[in-house]
Parts: sequence; structure tokens; C-alpha cells
Amino acid sequence: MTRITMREAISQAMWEEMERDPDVFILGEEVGVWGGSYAVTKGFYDHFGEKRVRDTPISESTIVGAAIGSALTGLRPIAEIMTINFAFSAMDHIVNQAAKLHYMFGGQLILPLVIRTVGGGGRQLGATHSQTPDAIFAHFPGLKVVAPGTPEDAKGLLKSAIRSNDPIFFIEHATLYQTRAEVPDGDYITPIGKSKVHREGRDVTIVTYSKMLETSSKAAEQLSGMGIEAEIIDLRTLRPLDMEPVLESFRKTNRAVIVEEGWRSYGVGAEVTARIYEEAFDYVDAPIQRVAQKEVPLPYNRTLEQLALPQVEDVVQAVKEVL
Amino acid sequence: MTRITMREAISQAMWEEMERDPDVFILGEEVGVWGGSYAVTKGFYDHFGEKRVRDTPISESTIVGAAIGSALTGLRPIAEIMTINFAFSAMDHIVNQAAKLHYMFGGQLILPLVIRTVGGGGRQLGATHSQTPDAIFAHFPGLKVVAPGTPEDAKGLLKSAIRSNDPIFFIEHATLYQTRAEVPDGDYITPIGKSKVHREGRDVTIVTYSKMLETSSKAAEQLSGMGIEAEIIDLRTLRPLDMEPVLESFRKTNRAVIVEEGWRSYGVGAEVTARIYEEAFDYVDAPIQRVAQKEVPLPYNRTLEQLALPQVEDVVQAVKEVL
Amino acid sequence: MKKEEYLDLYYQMVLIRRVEEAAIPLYQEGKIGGFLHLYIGQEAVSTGLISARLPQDRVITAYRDHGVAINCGVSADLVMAELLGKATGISKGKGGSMHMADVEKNFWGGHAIVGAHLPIAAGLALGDQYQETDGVTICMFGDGATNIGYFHEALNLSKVWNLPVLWVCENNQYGMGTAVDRASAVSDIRQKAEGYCIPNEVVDGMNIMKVRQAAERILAEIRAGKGPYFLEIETYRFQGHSMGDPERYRKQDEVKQWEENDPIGIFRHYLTSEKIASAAELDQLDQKAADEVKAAIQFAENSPEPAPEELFTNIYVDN
Amino acid sequence: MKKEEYLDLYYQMVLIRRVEEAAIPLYQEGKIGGFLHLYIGQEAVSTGLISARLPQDRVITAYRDHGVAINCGVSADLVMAELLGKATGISKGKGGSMHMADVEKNFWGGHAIVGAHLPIAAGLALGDQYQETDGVTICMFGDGATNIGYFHEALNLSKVWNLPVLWVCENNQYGMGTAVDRASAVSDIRQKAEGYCIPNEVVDGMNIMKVRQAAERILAEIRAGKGPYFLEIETYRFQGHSMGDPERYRKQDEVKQWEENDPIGIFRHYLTSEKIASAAELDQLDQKAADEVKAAIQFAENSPEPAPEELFTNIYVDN
Ligand SMILES: Cc1ncc(C[n+]2csc(CCOP(=O)(O)OP(=O)(O)O)c2C)c(N)n1
Ligand SMILES: Cc1ncc(C[n+]2csc(CCOP(=O)(O)OP(=O)(O)O)c2C)c(N)n1
Ligand SMILES: [Mg+2]
Ligand SMILES: [Mg+2]
Repeated sequence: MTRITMREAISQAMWEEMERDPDVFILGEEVGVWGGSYAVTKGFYDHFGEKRVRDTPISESTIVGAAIGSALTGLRPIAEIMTINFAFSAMDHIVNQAAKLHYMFGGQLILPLVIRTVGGGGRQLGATHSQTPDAIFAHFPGLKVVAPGTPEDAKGLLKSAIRSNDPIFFIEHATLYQTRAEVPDGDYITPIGKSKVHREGRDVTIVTYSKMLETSSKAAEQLSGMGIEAEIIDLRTLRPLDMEPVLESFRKTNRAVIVEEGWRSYGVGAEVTARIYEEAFDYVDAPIQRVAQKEVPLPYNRTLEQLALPQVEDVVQAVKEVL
Repeated sequence: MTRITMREAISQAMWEEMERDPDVFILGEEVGVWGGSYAVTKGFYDHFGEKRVRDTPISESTIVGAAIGSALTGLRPIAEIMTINFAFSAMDHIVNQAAKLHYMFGGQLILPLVIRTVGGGGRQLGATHSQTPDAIFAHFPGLKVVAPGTPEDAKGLLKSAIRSNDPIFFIEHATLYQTRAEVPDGDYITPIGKSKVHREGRDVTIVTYSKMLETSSKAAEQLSGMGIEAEIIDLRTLRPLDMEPVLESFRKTNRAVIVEEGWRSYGVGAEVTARIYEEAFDYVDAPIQRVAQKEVPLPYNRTLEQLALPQVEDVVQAVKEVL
Repeated sequence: MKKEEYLDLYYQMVLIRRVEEAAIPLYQEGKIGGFLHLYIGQEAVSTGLISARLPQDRVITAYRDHGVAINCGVSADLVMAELLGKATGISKGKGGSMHMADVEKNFWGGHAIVGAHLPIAAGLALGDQYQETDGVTICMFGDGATNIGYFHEALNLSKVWNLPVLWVCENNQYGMGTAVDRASAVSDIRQKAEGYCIPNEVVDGMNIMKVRQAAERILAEIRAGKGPYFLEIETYRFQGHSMGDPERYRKQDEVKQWEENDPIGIFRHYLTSEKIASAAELDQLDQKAADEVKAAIQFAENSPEPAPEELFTNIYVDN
Repeated sequence: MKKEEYLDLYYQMVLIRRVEEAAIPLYQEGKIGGFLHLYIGQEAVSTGLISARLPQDRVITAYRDHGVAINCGVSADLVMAELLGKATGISKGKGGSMHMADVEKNFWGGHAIVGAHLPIAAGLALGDQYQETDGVTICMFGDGATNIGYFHEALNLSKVWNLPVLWVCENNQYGMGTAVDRASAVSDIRQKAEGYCIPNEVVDGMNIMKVRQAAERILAEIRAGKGPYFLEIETYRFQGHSMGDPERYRKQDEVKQWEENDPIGIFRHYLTSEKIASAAELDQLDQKAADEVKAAIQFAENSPEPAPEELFTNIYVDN
């Protein structure tokens, strides 16, 4: 095991897969000469050359569209959409093309395609640049949506995604890039579509993913100090959504809090909540709580922004309410 | 009261508002000379002229963008996006611009804007042309999302929308245009953001909207024959979501089925389900059921398509399960 | 060109025409559902173009795709079965009229979101460039499609990356009911290519030989590494935009005038007047096409519906 | 132009420069958050342009908007307060650096999604056309923005509808780290306008008088009903794309060369050599600008944070 940052983990995943398979290449804005606007592809351009690390015009639809087309020819593109906020500018190609071509042509078209992007608020970027709209991408069958919360998972899941033959929407979080943790040495992959117990506990089940895994973990530490042991389930993949570890935990704790960074209404928490009730109704001891972003376009001012974003205390509070 | 179709109701709403206010105008593909691809604006071009009924190029982003801009100058544009499937091609302008400009500039920018569009499956149009992704638009604070299920509501809600100073995403349903029902005579408006009891009943609460109101009503008739009286709540607006009538009904029936045409995961039913549990936990007598579309890109073949779409029998079945 | 080649071109055009004429009553009977966009009047375009391609050249088009499918080598049987939504259809009944593809024939669909396939076409061409094949991607789209942003982004990228792609605008004068100059800043669509420094020309799409010759020449240039090329092809659709078009936007006179320039009639005249084929030979081909279509309908009607389990296949490759 | 006008132009440019220079340490201290895109080097562009507008002319731009705001008449106080996220900021602290607007001053923002404001600008111009005012919309954007589909759709619509809009591309040679010709099929951005039959020209953006004169002439033409116009303005940003740009994509030599063409220096030289103003007069203005910025920082620092309730205001107009 080696301790590395999330940024390094993601970078390593791509580097290793590009070394392994000459059909893997990267395209996107500022991925080359600049080294990635979040420095994730730093050094790639010099090492792999401009054929495999392709700076594109500011043309989100065509970044995804060209990735789709080249994937159809058997290549394995990694398309970077600089932030998830710009994915709306490629929405049709993501949800109407990538998600549907395989099915619509009776299985003939195969798209081994990864769309990497980064979401999240908390950096005072204002309403258009701070979103966590993960749920809306997860609404579309045909797409797989992955959102890792740890360096280990980020690396393993991204490697899985690159090797997968399905279109995968891979969401990173801007404020996690510096997060450091142990990562297995050597080549490993983490299966897509599997939730995971991140922390064991007996009193309450916290279901979360991505950045909120960190927030929830901090809350769990605080709670532990109060004698409350929270079990944390990291969804890791939003579609297909693996409820098994969630249900298993819930059947034990009978109480759950769902924590997401995005807006509450029509968000991830709604789906997880509904499924727990559907699949473990007899185990419910208290109303399941959701912790989520306040339903406003995220403001620039730091205090207001932090008020809108889910905080450790919100998680602690919600846990107390379900107990 | 007069019996008219949904198409006529929507058409009348626009016609009357255009007569009433010279600042109201329509722009979109084929709204003019053609008369609307669903014939909703038939006769408008001849009557109001090309200044107020504006055919546009195939440029979805710019249809919405230009509507936003003209709204900022004080006009009241009704932008038609031919179908909701093409709204993905205007996604940024809908969720990143229309939904945010008012907030982001501290309330300075005002957007009296209606985006009319039409969704729904069941016409064998294939995966890219048959979607009901209403929930994803409802995820964004700053936008209001309206989806009427009856001619009366369609007319009253559209008139409200045109008079409103907020950006409104107004979703019609392609297979409802021929639906005929009584509509009040003369000018009336129906408030946005209010759910409504569509049918009274004591045994179970069915929560639904748009096309599924029709499906649910048929189910209720069947159930009535079996001695089961379903109360149907029509959401009518997805954001802001008015839970009051839902909760009131639920506190009486203690059982609920949520019926939507779109995909189940991260859909409307998830949100409504989560809220009922959150706000009426003590009244729950049985697990709330969701009826929704099978999670596949909708196929062309009629039999497969119908298998994927929620049917009357699915609603009946779900109601039986909650009883 | 050898005589058989001429006859083959003629046959393809007639076959497309007959397939679509047969589709009309099937649509009216409700055996074909959804939208049905006919190519009648435009057959010379795709027949001419695609006949000039090499097997490694990819073809991609919009929803007006029956003819293109047939030109790419998809049999009338499989086209008809897809129209009827049968399991034997080229897209297993899942795609329908607008979504036919045959990867083995290097035909990449049939795309129903206007202009959205242009970025995909750029990607196909990138695939060939990356893999150092000498394949060219032929991407067809309508005049209306040149107004959407996808067009702009794809053309720009193709030039910046010098991609081997032939952009083909089928200017049939209308996007649905909107005449070109009511929707486009320039009426000569090829002028748009100037904004990307992409070489371009316009060709008469009612004359298959002209299309064919232009395509041969241009494909060779692209294959030689000269980068993207833009071809505007002037044509006309004799039928409405799709079934049930009220056609309020054009005069019957105009339609008649264009119909007198029927691409099949023009080619037939060319073949006979140039003594390449006799009227009798062509009549025989007409008959053969009629028979093939009859057989195709029978094949389609007798084919099974997709099994209900098919609803859940092909969502993902990896499970 | 009267002397005061010249001096005013000079003052505006210097004020913008000083405001942004003052913002750098405030950013480094963490008092300004988010992204901060400086306009340093480009001041002649918006100062020249906007000084030529009439009050009924609307202005809209991208995220590099501090200078534009000031040219539109927003005070340094309100710009600085917005940068610091204060309740007194021009957008009440909700917008930040990228999202400033002042509707009273006919300044419509500050837009951070590249190119997305171009369709909105078309709509602003449509509003004026519809209401039969003689206002013109001035829409500014970068070279990089000309590659996104929004650009294409907006330009096309503006020509089809003959909208009163002046499209202004500030070609500062890079979109983030990507040089124009690595992202755009044409290096002369103005050539793109040819694809829409929109009259166009290029002007030197380091020379405010040239910008000003071109803008005056063109605005009058548009106002007279001649429809959209495309102006490419050659300029350069002296700072990185935003704070923290590693600037691996350009050589320091190149930056230096451009810096020698400082638009403020050039204008200063012009004013003194043409004897329009003395060095002492200009020094006085420099001092005045420095004072105004100092006061603005004080105003901003002393201003209150938005009240917590502000989080929930301005989501909707009607409740
Ligand atoms: C993005 C998008 N907008 C609108 C439509 C609806 N639509 C289908 S075909 C069409 C007209 C296209 O015209 P053109 O590109 O000229 O092709 P033609 O039908 O003439 O072959 C329109 C508006 C669509 N399918 N996709
Ligand atoms: C749709 C979209 N894609 C990407 C970005 C990220 N981004 C912000 S500025 C920028 C470069 C824009 O360059 P240009 O238009 O030349 O303007 P300049 O910064 O040079 O003034 C990019 C890629 C964005 N904000 N929006
Ligand atoms: Mg056309
Ligand atoms: Mg630039």
C-alpha cells in the first residue's frame, strides 16, 4: 500500500491503462499542454504525445460526440468534461447518444467510453460552476454513473471504467483531489456497480458517496465520541445502484440517514430512501432522514455557500433524529 | 363549461394571452407556417403575424437563449421546444441560465419566460424520441416545472405561466392532446405550485400527474368495481412540489401508490415517496409502491414499448399490494 | 464504369423507391409505427455517394435512412422487417425507421436527433486516423441540420484535426416546413464551409452521375490525407417531411416542377440515350425490384415479434 | 471628442487596471474566492467599445467582466464589494467575480458558461427590435468561445432575423492554454462571420482610439437597421487565464512583447504627443484612480456580509 492523493490515484489509473493499451486515449479541454485544469493529466502530454492526449476546442457536445464515434471504431477514449456544469452543454450526447446507441441498434454499436468530469461546490464559484447534479445523469438507463469517494476506489473504478465496454460517466469531486489515503500497490480493479461498507457500526446506517463520504466519516467520528457507532455505506456507483450492502446494514441498524451534496428534491437520497422502504420496510424503526444541499442556486459568498452545503453537524443532527 | 381537447385548451391559453398582452410572443421550430408540429399553434401565424409567431432555425439552445434575452427586456416569450427529447440540446440554457440568472445577479435579472415542450412515450418513436425525463428538470431550484393532466388545468396553468415572472418549464404530453374534457368558460387561471385532489376516495392514495393521471383514473374505475375507492392526487407542478394534498389524503388512507411514466430510478416517485415517509411516517400502514417505466431506452416495437410503459393493470396491481 | 455497375446503380435507386412506396400503405394500416421519413426524390444522392465508397469507408446519416441502408448493402428484407418492428429487423425491431444500422456493412445509422451525429462522425473519422487506416467517413445530413451547434463544433474539429471526413449536406430545400433561407443566414449552404476553411462545392443531386463523379474524386482526395471536404447536394423530397405532413409551406407547383426532375427518370433517360442499357433491360430491373419488395414484405410479415425478454437485452455490454 | 472625454477614457482604463491589481493580493489573502479572471492588457477593448455606446445600448460579456462593469458605469466600490462577496456588491455578493450585472446601467452580466451568453444577447437584441427601440446590443466574448455551438446558433439567428447586435470577439490569442489555431479551424476569427454573411472586420485592441472609432461607425450602422456586425479585436491578456495559471502554454518573451504594447501606455503616449493632455494631468488621474480603489477596498471591507436569510431570496420572483 502507498499513500497517495485522489488526484494521483486518478492520474495513475489513466497512466497505467494508457501504458497497457494503445487504444486508450484522452481528449478534452486543457488536458494536454496545460496538464488538466485540475492537474490530473500533468505530464501526460509530454509522455504520450499529442496523438493520445488531445486538447480540444471548447466544444463539449463534440468532445463527447467524437469520443462516442471513436469508441465505435474500437478505441477506448477518455473524454474529459472540465466540470460537470459543462456537461449540460453535452447533455444530448451523454444521455441521448451514449446512453442509447447500444440498445437502439439492437446491440450492434459498442461504446467503450469513459466521460470523466468533476463536480461539487464549496469553492465560491457561483451558481453555474458549483453543482452536484449527479442524480440527473443517473436517471438514464444505458449509462453507468460512478462517483468514487476514496483514492483507492477512484483508481480501481476508473481502471474498471476504462476496460469496460459500456459508456461510463465518471464523476470526481473538486475538493477531494487533495485527499490522501492508502492505495494498493500494482494493478488492481474495483468492480463498477458495487456499494461498499466504508465504516462498520451498529447504531445507524449512513448512506453516502463522493465528497460526502468524507463529511459523513467526520460525523461518524464525532458520533463515536458520543457512543453512537454509525455504519457508512459508500454507494460508489449511482447506476446501476447496488442496494445490497445498504439493506444488509439497515436490517441491522434499522435506522438510516442518506447524505448527498446535491439538492434534496429529486436527488440521490430520494431514490435510496424509497428503496430502503420498499425493500426493508419491516426493519424501519424511525423515519429515514436525508441530508442534502439547500434548494438554491449556490451563491458566491462563502458564508451563504457553506450554509447551503451539507455540513458535518447536519449529518450528526440527522443521525440524532433517527435514533 | 365547454368540452374541448387538451390541444384546444393549450392553444386557447396562448391565444387569449397574446390577445391580452402584446408582449407575449411565440418562438420555436415550426410554430408558424406549419402551425406547430402538434398543431397547437395552428392559425396563430395568420392571425398574429410573423413578428409574434416566430419560426426559428433548428437551434434549441438559441431558442431558449433568445427567449431568455428577450424576457430580460420585458417581453413574455413562449419558447417551444418541439419535444422534451430536444430539451437536452438546450440543457445549459434551461438549467444553468434560465434557472439561475435571477438569483445569481442578486435579483436584478427578471425572466418572465415559458418554455413549452411535450414529452412521453407510446408512439413507437424509439429511444431518443420517447422520453419522460421530467424529474431531471425538476431537480433545479430556480426553475418551475409544470405538467398538467387535464384540459382545464392545462389552460389555467399555462395562462398562469405566461403571466408569471419566473422561468417556467411547461411539459405537455403527446398522447393527451386529443383528451377531451370540460373547461370553464372565459378567462381563468390556475395557480402554479398547487397539487389537487382529482378523484376522492378513502382506501388508497394514488399520486400522479400528466398522462398517468388518465392511466390512474382508469385504474381507479376498475378498482371501484372491486369495492376499492382510490383517491387520486394530481401533482400538476413538480417544482415547487406541493405535498399538502398528498399528505392530507395519505393521513386518511394510510396507503399510497405513486404513478409516473418516466423511469423509476431517480424519478418523481422517489421524491414523493421519500416525502410521504418524512412527513407522515406515523400514518404509514403499508410500504408505498411506485409504478414507473421499466429502466430501458424505450424500444420501437410496439409490444416491447407497451411492456416498458406503466399500464392500468400495473396501477391496479400496485394498489392491491398496498392494501 | 462497367455496364453492370450502371445497372446496379439504377437497380438500387428503384429498389429504394419501391421499398418506400410499399411502406406508405403499411404505415396507413398501422403496421409501421412512429415516424416515417421517406427518401423519395433523393435516391440519387445516397446511391451516387455510397457507390463511390470503398469498403473501409464508413457511412452515417440522419433519420431519413432507408435508402442509405439499402445503398450500404442492407437487404430490403431487413429494412422492411425493421419497419415492422420484427426480431429479424436490422436493429432487432428496437430501432424502427429512424434507427437502422449495420456495422458489418460499415453503416453506422440512422440518427434522429438533428445534427447530433455530426460530432459522432468526427469521432468515426478520428478512429480511422488514429488507427492509420485509409477509411473515410461519409456523413450525411440535411440543410436544417446546418443550423444547430453540433454542426459547427464538428466541422471545426474536423478541420483542426484534419480528419478524413466527407460532410454531405443534402439540401432538399426545407427542414420540415422551413425553407432554407427562413432558417439559415446563407442560402448557399456550402458557404458555411468557408467559415472553417473547408474546401467545398455544390452538386446537382438529381443527377446520379454527377454525384458519383464528385464523390469519387473527393473521396480520393480525402483518402490522400487532405482533410475534410464539404459537399452540398441540391435535391428535393417529393413527399412530406414525414407521414401526415400538412405541407402548408410549399406550393404543389413547386413540387411538380421538381418531380419532373425525378432522379430515376433522369438516370433512365441517360442510360437509354447513351445506349448503356435498353428500356427492356431497365423494365426487367423494375420488375425485379418490385418482386424483391414483395418478398421483403412477406419476409417481414412472417417474421416473429421480438421476444419479451428482448426488452432487457442490449442495455449494457458488461453486466 | 472633447478633452474631458479623452481624459475620461484614460481614467477608466487606469481605474480598471488599479482595481484588478488591487484584487490580486486580496485573492491571495483569501478575501476574494472562486475564480478571478483579470482583464489586464485588454482594457482598451471594452473602454473603447462601451464609450461609443448610447444609453439604450445593452452590454453583455463573459466572466472576464470587471472592466466591462466599470466601463458601463458600475462604481469601483460596488465591483470591489462584489469581489469580497458583500451585501453591498453589485450582485449582492451572490454572483462574485464572474457574475456582475447592473441592469440600470444596461449591463447584463458577466456570464461564466463559455458562449452561453451569445444566444441571450440575440434575445436582448430581439427585445429591442420587437419593441422598436433603436438600442443595439454589444456582446463580447473570447476567441475560445467561437468554437462552441452557441456561437454558431446565435450568429445564424442574428442574421436571419436581422437583429441589432454587435458581436465582439476579443481575440486575446488563447482560450485558457489553447492558442487560437490549436482550437479553431481559422486563425482569423473574423472569417467565421463569412459563413453567416455577416459584415466583419478586425481592429487593433491595444489602441483605444481605433476601437472607439470602429465602434462608433459600426454602432451607427447597426442602429440604422443594417443588422448584425462582427468585430474581431486583437488583444492580449498580460496575466494568466485566472489566478493560479501555470502558464505552460506561452513563452515569457511573447508576454513581454505584448506588454510593451500596453494599451494604457499607448494611449498615454497618444494623449501627450498629440498634446491633448499633459503628463502631469495624467499623473493626477493615476493618483485619483489609486485613491478611488483604496476607498473602494475600504468600502468593501467595511460592508456587511449578506444576511443568512439572503440565501433564500431571489430564487423566484413570484412566490
Ligand atoms: C435537435 C432536434 N431538434 C428538432 C428535431 C425535430 N426535427 C426532426 S427532422 C427536422 C427537420 C430537419 O431538416 P433537415 O436537416 O433539412 O433534414 P430533412 O428532414 O430535410 O432531410 C426537425 C426539426 C430533432 N429531431 N432534433
Ligand atoms: C461551456 C464551458 N466550457 C468550458 C469552460 C471552462 N472555461 C472557462 S474560460 C475558458 C476559456 C475561454 O477562452 P476565451 O473564450 O478565449 O476567453 P478568454 O478567457 O481568453 O477571455 C474555458 C475553457 C466554461 N466556463 N464553459
Ligand atoms: Mg432538409
Ligand atoms: Mg481568449
